[in-house]
Amino acid sequence: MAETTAHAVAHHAPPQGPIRKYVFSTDHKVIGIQYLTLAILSAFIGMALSWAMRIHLAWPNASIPLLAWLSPNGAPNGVMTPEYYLSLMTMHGTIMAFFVLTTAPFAGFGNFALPIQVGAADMAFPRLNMASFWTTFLGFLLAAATFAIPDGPPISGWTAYAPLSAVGSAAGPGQGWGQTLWVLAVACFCVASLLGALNFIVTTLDLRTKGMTLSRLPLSTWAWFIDAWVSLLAFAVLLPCGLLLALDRLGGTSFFIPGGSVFNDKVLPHSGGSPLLFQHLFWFFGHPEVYIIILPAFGIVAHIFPTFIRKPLVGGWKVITFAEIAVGTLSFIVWGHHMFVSGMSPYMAMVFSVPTLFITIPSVIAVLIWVFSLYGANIRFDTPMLYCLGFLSLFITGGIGGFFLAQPSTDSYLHATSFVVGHFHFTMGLSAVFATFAGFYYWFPKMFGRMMNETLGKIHFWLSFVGVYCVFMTMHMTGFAGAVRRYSAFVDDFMVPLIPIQKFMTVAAVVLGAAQFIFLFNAIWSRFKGPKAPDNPWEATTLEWDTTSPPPFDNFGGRQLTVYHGPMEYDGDKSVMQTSPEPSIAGT
Amino acid sequence: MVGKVFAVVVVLVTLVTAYSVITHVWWMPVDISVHGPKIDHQIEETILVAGLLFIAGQVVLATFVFLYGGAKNKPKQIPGGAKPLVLFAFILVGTEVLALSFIGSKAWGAVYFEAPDPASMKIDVQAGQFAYYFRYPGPDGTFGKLHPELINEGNQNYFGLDTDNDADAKDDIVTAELAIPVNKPILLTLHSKDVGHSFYVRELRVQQDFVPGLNLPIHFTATQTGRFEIVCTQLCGLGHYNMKAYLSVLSQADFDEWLKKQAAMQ
Amino acid sequence: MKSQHRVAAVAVPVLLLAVVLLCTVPDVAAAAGQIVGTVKLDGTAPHQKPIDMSKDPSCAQTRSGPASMESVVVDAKGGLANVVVYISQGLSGNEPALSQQVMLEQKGCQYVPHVVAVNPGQHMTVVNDDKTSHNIHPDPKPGGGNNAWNKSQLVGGPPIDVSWASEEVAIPVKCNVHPWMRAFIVVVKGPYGVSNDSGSFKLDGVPPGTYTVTAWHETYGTQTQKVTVAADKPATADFTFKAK
Amino acid sequence: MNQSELAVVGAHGTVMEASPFGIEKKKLGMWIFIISDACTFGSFLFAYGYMRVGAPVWGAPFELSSIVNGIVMTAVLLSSSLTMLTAVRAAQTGAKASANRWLGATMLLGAIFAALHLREWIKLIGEGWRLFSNPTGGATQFGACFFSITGLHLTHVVTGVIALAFIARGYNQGRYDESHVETAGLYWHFVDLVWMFVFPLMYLMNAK
Repeated sequence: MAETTAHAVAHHAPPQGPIRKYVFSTDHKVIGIQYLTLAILSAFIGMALSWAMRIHLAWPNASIPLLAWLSPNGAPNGVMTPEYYLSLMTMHGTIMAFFVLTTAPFAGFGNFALPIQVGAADMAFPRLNMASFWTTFLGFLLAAATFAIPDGPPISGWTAYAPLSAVGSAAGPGQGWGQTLWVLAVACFCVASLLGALNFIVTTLDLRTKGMTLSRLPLSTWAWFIDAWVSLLAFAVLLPCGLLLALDRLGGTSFFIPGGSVFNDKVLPHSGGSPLLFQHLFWFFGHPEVYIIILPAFGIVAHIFPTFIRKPLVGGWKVITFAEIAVGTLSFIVWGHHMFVSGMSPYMAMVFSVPTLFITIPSVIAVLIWVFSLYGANIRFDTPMLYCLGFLSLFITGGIGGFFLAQPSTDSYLHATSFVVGHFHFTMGLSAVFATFAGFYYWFPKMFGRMMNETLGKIHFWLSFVGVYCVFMTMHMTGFAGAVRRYSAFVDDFMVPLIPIQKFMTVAAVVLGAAQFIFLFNAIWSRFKGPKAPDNPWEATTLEWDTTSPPPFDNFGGRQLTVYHGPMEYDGDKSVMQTSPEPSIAGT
Repeated sequence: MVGKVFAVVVVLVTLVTAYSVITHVWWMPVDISVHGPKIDHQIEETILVAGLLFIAGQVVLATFVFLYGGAKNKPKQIPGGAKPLVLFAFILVGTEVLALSFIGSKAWGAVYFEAPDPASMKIDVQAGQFAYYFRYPGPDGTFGKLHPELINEGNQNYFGLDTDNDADAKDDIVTAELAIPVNKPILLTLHSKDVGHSFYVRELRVQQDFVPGLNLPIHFTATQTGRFEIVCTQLCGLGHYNMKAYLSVLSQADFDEWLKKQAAMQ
Repeated sequence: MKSQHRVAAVAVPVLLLAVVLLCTVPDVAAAAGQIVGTVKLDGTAPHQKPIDMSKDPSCAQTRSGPASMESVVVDAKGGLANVVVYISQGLSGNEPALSQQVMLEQKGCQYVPHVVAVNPGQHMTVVNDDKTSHNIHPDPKPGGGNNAWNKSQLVGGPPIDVSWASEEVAIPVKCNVHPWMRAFIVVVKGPYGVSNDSGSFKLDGVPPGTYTVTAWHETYGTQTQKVTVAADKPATADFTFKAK
Repeated sequence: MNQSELAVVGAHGTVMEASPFGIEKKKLGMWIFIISDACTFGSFLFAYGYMRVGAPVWGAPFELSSIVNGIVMTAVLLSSSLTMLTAVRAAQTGAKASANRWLGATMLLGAIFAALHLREWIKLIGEGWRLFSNPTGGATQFGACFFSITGLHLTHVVTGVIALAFIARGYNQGRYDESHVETAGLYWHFVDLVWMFVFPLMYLMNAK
């Protein structure tokens, strides 16, 4: 055993040289920041794509200059063709769902904060950790590469329903090499997520410092821990789903392609496959995926809340955590609500509808905990807290839409309308993004040792908050009018009258997007010019605030840490560090 | 200060939203099917239930932020702690949810659990990139067999009918527009020749996917004459946005007239 | 000053060369003969079903009168249109590709013309005159040297310029947005002609000699005959297809 | 040194909170991997079941000889689990030499299993089975399911053999200790367990 410890210490010695320090680093803090950088890059790419799409929807003949350069084939003179619209839509979904929403709040902040919060020097398997980031990055490159090939990215949406995604270029441009690259990209992302989840679970269970019992874990750590389990099981199903799709595309198998499929008057040499099998496999991952995205958001908000309301959450760590566990568990038995109108047995629809409705109960509990924790609080409105409050409002709104889509009868009218688009942008999209912003403003001082600018932060918040409602609440409304999603132009008689409101959405979306550049500027400027940050700027109590900003390579400079309290020792302006032996003031 | 602004903004947003939903600024088109009112009623029901939660949630959030923003007094917890909140969630939301699923299942059952009227008129619908085609069985009342290898759209053989050798297929009437007699139960069989598509008619409150390899039945009865749009709601490729057909609900007489004309054009 | 000399030194021979080339081209044309003829259909053409375009109302805006299938188009006197006549044997094989642009229009949700002939490497332009967007989807035989492609053309979108690498009779073209749309692209070497509505066609610039001439029709297949072309007067080659 | 001690001494020699299951991190990591890998195999088998139930005619390929071959493979893999077990025991009692011998035996059996399996593959391919075709005229999915699922399992076996080779080498040179051997054993037993599902589902259920 002696030699293993020695060995472990040896490969934990601070690395030398910029490459080992900042590029191929095994330091969880660096890896976390790498993940966040990738997520921000992806977010701006995805945002640019959404701008292009929105402009095209409102002004179909508008020429978008950069587009002509990006793809002279897909957008002659900068006016995008229908297939290129779908390509952009597919990549918007893929990049946002995988490389932003799954990456930032979980892999990004999780990597940076989880080991410090449990008092560990690093993740359980640092080299595995590095591998998972670079596998994610490889996936990102593969996805980005689809823009470079002549046919452009796939046009089958981020859900890549078979057989559209399975039969190759017969189904349309982008379905050849584009779709193949896409499948490989997703496969890489699966592997990376599995390795990451494994690392998170082991770290949380085995690397907690003395006194950091499970009941004293910070709530963010709890959420990441639960989330790791969900992604461990979900991505382990997306991977085979992708492999089978790849086999259908490259190996000539017929898992998802039925017999007698006719493209261009030619019958394909396939038989016996089932498109529904694909949908089942995909949504078995796909629905937990939205909780993989939102659970870390829960955790970040639950973690930041007590610091800025200066009191523990109602019900302590237990209620909120058990709510998260319930959400995570239920998320595995509700996937069928994506398939109400897809030819699944109507009785199954009822079976899936009930748990879907019941999953609102733990969600409502979480929301009630946050809202009623505000009662009798001393709320401090620093930017992180503003974003938490924004998250609450968005999440409540988004959750409400769920009631309509969870019932087959109402879903049969609203399914595939812009109501759905509005709904998921509120619940998993922007709720998670707001939580990510909260986390970013909150941990930035710890990451870079400098404070971000409060004024810019607040301007960024107000524009984003109002912008989100203008864009996505309006989508709920057009959804009631039956506006169909994933249309690259509105040619149907009943859609044409909706074009003015589409124009409003587009303008709002452009403003919303522009506001994000304030954030970008704030982040970059503060990184180098911001005022020096103290070790504990928010007067928080968890371990990451119990070390220097930024923390040393081994997080605590070799200090022996012992934890005496839970994470929510707040009482007004007083607060007690988890590591301080003083008596508890909030009884956690 | 910030807290008060936040509270005001949240309340404003809530009011605007509530207003536009209640006054139906953008709303569902008139309902022309027999089962439709059940679905509409369910949507109204849900708006009531969910709407109350929405307003309550946002307003309580706004109030607390308004009251306790920047307060300096010693923090206190809500009396009773978490128990009442959890109970509230379980009892109130639980009952709402149960109510919705039970009433909802009635509406759903009315569409999908009831067997189609045996007297209903059978029409075969085929979706393909990027158009719908409809097939009426013709005088003999039976559909001809489908031969995918015979599909030749340039020669107008969309279904792959073997009209030379198949007597049943000879009198099948293939149309690009779905015409149905009003107040007559209709039974559609949906099948796709290539990828997934969907059959969505807002006015009928009907949406059903086409799944390649499956023949999916959907039945309804239209109660008003008129011309409505059938649009595709399942992403099917570059022409998805342009994949549509017209549904014309005609009086029985007009329908017979129309069918005769179509038969002549075969 | 010096630089101008250099320019001149380059320009003069280039100009001379150009002049020489220009003179030689018409020579060839002058020496070349012609093949003319008509294509007839013996028997009654199959019923050409009318096309229901109600799917896309904007199709009607750019067309006059109803549309029908074009698999067999004959006039009152039995003249068969849309037949491609080309030289299948007897050419030197190194004729340069014709330079003029061939046009394929999308008009009233049908292709005009229904059958296009081009040389390998000859440029053809696809334009959209309709108030709706189309996708052009040529589907050549795999491995035949021509690549399949599939591209949308928006209302008022820029023309698409294409050329085909190797000979192929015939490449079917379709529009998936309007599935009834169908055209054929015939890629052949040397002179070619396409029969018009009265069934008559003309092959220009055929050097004197004896050739095997092939006529191809989408429904009735091919026919061939030997033709001897003299420089002075046009040779005739008539074809008659039997209706099935 | 035993598990609980392992658990409380972290990479830095700092005092740690005991792991709730007293499982040392490498081993816990392997357990987690096994859970997710089980889901992956599960989905493949689910797809196989879905395909098979949906197919009107299936067309089973295996004569007795193949079944016998399968049984032999099963026996080989099972006994390899046994040798692995002995290797771990030996390693835990510090009997390096015998641990190495048993590891060698395990690798050998793994290799034999792979060889037998490849023979089966070659036989099927010779009979005209492909990912996309079925010489008996039944559903084409048998080839697809058989080659993909057993292929996945075979990859696991081969990876396992290679991993064992590395572990054994490191163990010899003292870079690795008995805990590494034990973790590798965990993986090996899992691969064996998966075969216990694959064999009846892919072989026995497809006997003529």
